[in-house]
Amino acid sequence: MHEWALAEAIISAVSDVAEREKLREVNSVVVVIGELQQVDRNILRFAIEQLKQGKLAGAKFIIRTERAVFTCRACGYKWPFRGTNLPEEVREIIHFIPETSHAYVRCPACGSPDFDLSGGRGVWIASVRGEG
Amino acid sequence: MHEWALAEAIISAVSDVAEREKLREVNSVVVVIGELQQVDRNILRFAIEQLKQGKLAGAKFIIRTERAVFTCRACGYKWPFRGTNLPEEVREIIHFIPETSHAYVRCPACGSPDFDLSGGRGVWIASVRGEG
Amino acid sequence: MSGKGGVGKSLIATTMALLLARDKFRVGLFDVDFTSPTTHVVLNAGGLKPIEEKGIVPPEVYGLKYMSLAFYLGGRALPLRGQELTNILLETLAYTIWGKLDALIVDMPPGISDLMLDMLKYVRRAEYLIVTTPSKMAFETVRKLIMLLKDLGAPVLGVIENMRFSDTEHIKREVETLGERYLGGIGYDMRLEESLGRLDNLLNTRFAAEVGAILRKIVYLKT
Amino acid sequence: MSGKGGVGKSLIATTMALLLARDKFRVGLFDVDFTSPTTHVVLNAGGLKPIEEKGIVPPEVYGLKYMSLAFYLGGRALPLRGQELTNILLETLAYTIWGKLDALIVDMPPGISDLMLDMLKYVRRAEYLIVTTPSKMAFETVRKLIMLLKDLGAPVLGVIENMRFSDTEHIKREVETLGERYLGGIGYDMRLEESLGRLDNLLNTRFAAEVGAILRKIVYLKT
Ligand SMILES: Nc1ncnc2c1ncn2[C@@H]1O[C@H](COP(=O)(O)OP(=O)(O)O)[C@@H](O)[C@H]1O
Ligand SMILES: Nc1ncnc2c1ncn2[C@@H]1O[C@H](COP(=O)(O)OP(=O)(O)O)[C@@H](O)[C@H]1O
Ligand SMILES: [Mg+2]
Ligand SMILES: [Mg+2]
Ligand SMILES: [Mg+2]
Ligand SMILES: [Mg+2]
Ligand code: NI
Ligand code: NI
Ligand SMILES: [Zn+2]
Ligand SMILES: [Zn+2]
Repeated sequence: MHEWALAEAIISAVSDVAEREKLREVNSVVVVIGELQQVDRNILRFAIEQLKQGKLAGAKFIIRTERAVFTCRACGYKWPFRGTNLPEEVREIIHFIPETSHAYVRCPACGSPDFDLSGGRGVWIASVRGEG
Repeated sequence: MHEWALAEAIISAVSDVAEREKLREVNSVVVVIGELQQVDRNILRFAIEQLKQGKLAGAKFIIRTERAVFTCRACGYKWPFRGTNLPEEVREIIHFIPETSHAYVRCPACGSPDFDLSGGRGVWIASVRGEG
Repeated sequence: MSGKGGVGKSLIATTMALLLARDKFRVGLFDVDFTSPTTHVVLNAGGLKPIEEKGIVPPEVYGLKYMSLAFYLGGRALPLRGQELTNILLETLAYTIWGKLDALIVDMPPGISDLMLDMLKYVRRAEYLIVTTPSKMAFETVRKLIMLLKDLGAPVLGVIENMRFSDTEHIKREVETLGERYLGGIGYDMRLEESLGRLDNLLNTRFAAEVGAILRKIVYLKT
Repeated sequence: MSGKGGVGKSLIATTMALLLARDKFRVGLFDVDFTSPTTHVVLNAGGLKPIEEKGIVPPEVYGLKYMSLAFYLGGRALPLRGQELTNILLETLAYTIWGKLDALIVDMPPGISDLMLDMLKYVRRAEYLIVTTPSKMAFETVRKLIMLLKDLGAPVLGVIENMRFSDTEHIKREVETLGERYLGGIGYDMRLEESLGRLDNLLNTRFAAEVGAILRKIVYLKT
C-alpha cells in the first residue's frame, strides 16, 4: 500500500466529516485497518502526524486492526488468522492473496481445506469525535 | 413430490402449533410452496382435506405460491421466472433442477447467462390462526 | 479424478462401469462434470430421458444405471458458478433413485474446486481413483492432488497411467515415492476414437482390455 | 480457452507468448488456471518470485512478462471454490503491473464456470481463441462453448485443432458450419514432451512451427 496516499485520503475524509458535522475542532479519530491489508502502520502513523493541520491539528489518531477469521465449511469451527502458526514467508503470501491460505492452512478441528476467510481486508474510519 | 406425505407433514406441523399455542380450534392455515417445487397443488389440497381432523377438522387451508426471481450478476436486472417465455418441457426441467436455467435463459436486459435464481423453493407454513 | 483434464477420466470411468455391468454387477455411472459432461458421447446416450417418479429413475444403458445432466440440456452449454455446481450435486444426489448397487462410479470434472470439495464434504464413503498421463504437465497437477488427498486422509484406490506411448517407468516411481499404489498403465489406442458410442466395439478394444485388467486388480484388492 | 481439459490450451498459449516475445512484441502471459496451473512447467519457471512493490511486478521469462499462482504455492495443491477463483482473478488483475503490452495472453482453466463468466463480465476487451482436438469427446464441449460465445456476442478469434494424427477434415467442417474460423491444425508431436521446460528446444519443435503459422494468421487477420 501507499501509506502516504492512504494518510492523505484519511485526513481528507476526516476533514469532510468535520465539515459536515460542523465541528470546530477534532479531538480523536479511529481508523480501522484489516490485518491482511498490507499497510505499514508506523509509516502511516508518521504520515498522518505530518499531514494533519487546521481543525485536525490537535486530533489523536487511533489505529485499530480488524482481525481476519477462518470459518470451516465442513465442521463450522472458527479460528483467528493471527493465531495460525505459519512461517513469515507464508504469512506474506496470504497477506497478498488471502485465498492462497487454502494451500497452507487446514481446519484445526477437522483438517479440512474448505474454509472461509472473512474480515481483515480494507481500511475505514470508524469514528470522528470533536467539539461543535 | 409425494403430495400425500407432504399433506401428512403439514397436518402434523399444524397440530404441533395448535398444541403449543393452546388453540381449541384452528380456523385457517397458510401454506407457502415455492413455484419451482414440484407439488401437484390439487392432489395436495385433496390430501389435506382428507387427512384433517380433530382441532383441524374445520380449518381452511390456503395454499400460496412463492415466486422465483432471476437477478442478473452482470447488470443487476431482476425478472420473474413466471414471466419467462419457455416451452413447457424446459419449464419442467427447470422445475426439477433450477440451475439448468443457465442453459435456456438469458438476462432480458443484457443477454448474460450469469444470473441468480432465488426464491421459489421449499414448502413452509406461513401462519396458523384459531381460537384459544 | 485427476485434477487435470483430458487424461481419460471419463472414458475410463465409463469403460469400468460397462465392464462391471457386463459381469452382472449392479453398477451406476454418474457424470458429475456438470458444465462439460462427456460420458453420454461414449455411451451414445445423450437422447435418453430419465423417468421422473418420486425422484429421478436413471435410465439403463447396457445394464448400467446412468445419470448425466446431458439428458436435460439438448446439446446446450451449461455455464455454472461454483455454488450452483454444489446445488446440483446435492439435488441430484437427493433425487436420483439408484436402488441397490454394488458400485456407483462418479466421473469428476477437472480442477480442484467446488465439486471435489463437495465430494470430500458430503460423500464420505467415496474412494478415489486417480488418472494421469505420462506427461509432466499432467503429473504436475496429479502430484499435488495426491498430496492433498493424503493430507486429508481421503481413501485413494490408486493411480492409473493412461495414454502411454512408451515403456517408461517414471510415473510408477513417482507414484510409489508418494506412497500410493500404481495400478497400471494403459496404452494410447488409435482405434479408440472410432469406438466411441459403439459399446460392443469399445469393449473389444485393447484399451478396454487394459482397463479390465486394472479393474480386476481393484476388485481383488477390495475383496 | 476450450471448455475441455487436456486439449493443449496451456501449451499453445505459452508457445504463442514465447513466439511473440521472440519477435520483440511486448507480451504478457497470465495463468488463470488457479487450482491447476501448468504453464510454469513449460517455462521451467515455478521457482521465480515476482517483485512486490506498489503491486506485483511479473518476472520476465525469455522476454515475456509472466504471472502464475505457482510462484506462491511451493508445489502445493490449491483447492478453491468458485467465489475464491473470482476473488483471486480480481485481486491479481488489480495488483499486477503489466505495463504497456502488445498482447496479454490468458491461459484459461477447463470447464464453463466461474472464471469464464468472470472474463466475460470483467474483461470486456478479451478475444477468445478456442482449442479442440479431433476427438468427439473434446468437440462435444467445444461445440457448446462456441455456440454459447456466439450467443453472447463474445469475439471469437477462431478455432485451433490440436493433436491431429491424421488428415481428416471433419472438425474444419464442423467449425465452419458453426460460422467460426478454422485457424488450422497442429499435429501430435512425439518430441514435445522432452522439450517441456527447455525453451530453445521447444521453439524448434514441429509443434512450435505449426503454432507459429497459426499465430501469423491471427496477427495478419487483426492488422
Ligand atoms: N488410452 C487412450 N488412447 C487413446 N485416446 C484416449 C485414451 N484415453 C483417452 N483418450 C482420449 O482422450 C481424450 C480425453 O479423454 P476423456 O475421457 O474425455 O478425459 P477427461 O475425462 O480426463 O477429460 C478423449 O478424446 C478420449 O477419447
Ligand atoms: N500437439 C501436441 N503433441 C503432443 N502433445 C501435446 C500436443 N499438445 C498438447 N500436448 C500434451 O497434451 C497435454 C495437455 O496439454 P495442456 O497444454 O496441458 O492442455 P490444457 O491446458 O488444455 O489442459 C500435455 O501433456 C501436453 O504436453
Ligand atoms: Mg471428463
Ligand atoms: Mg452431467
Ligand atoms: Mg491448461
Ligand atoms: Mg496460476
Ligand atoms: Ni505500501
Ligand atoms: Ni410428487
Ligand atoms: Zn473443520
Ligand atoms: Zn443482465
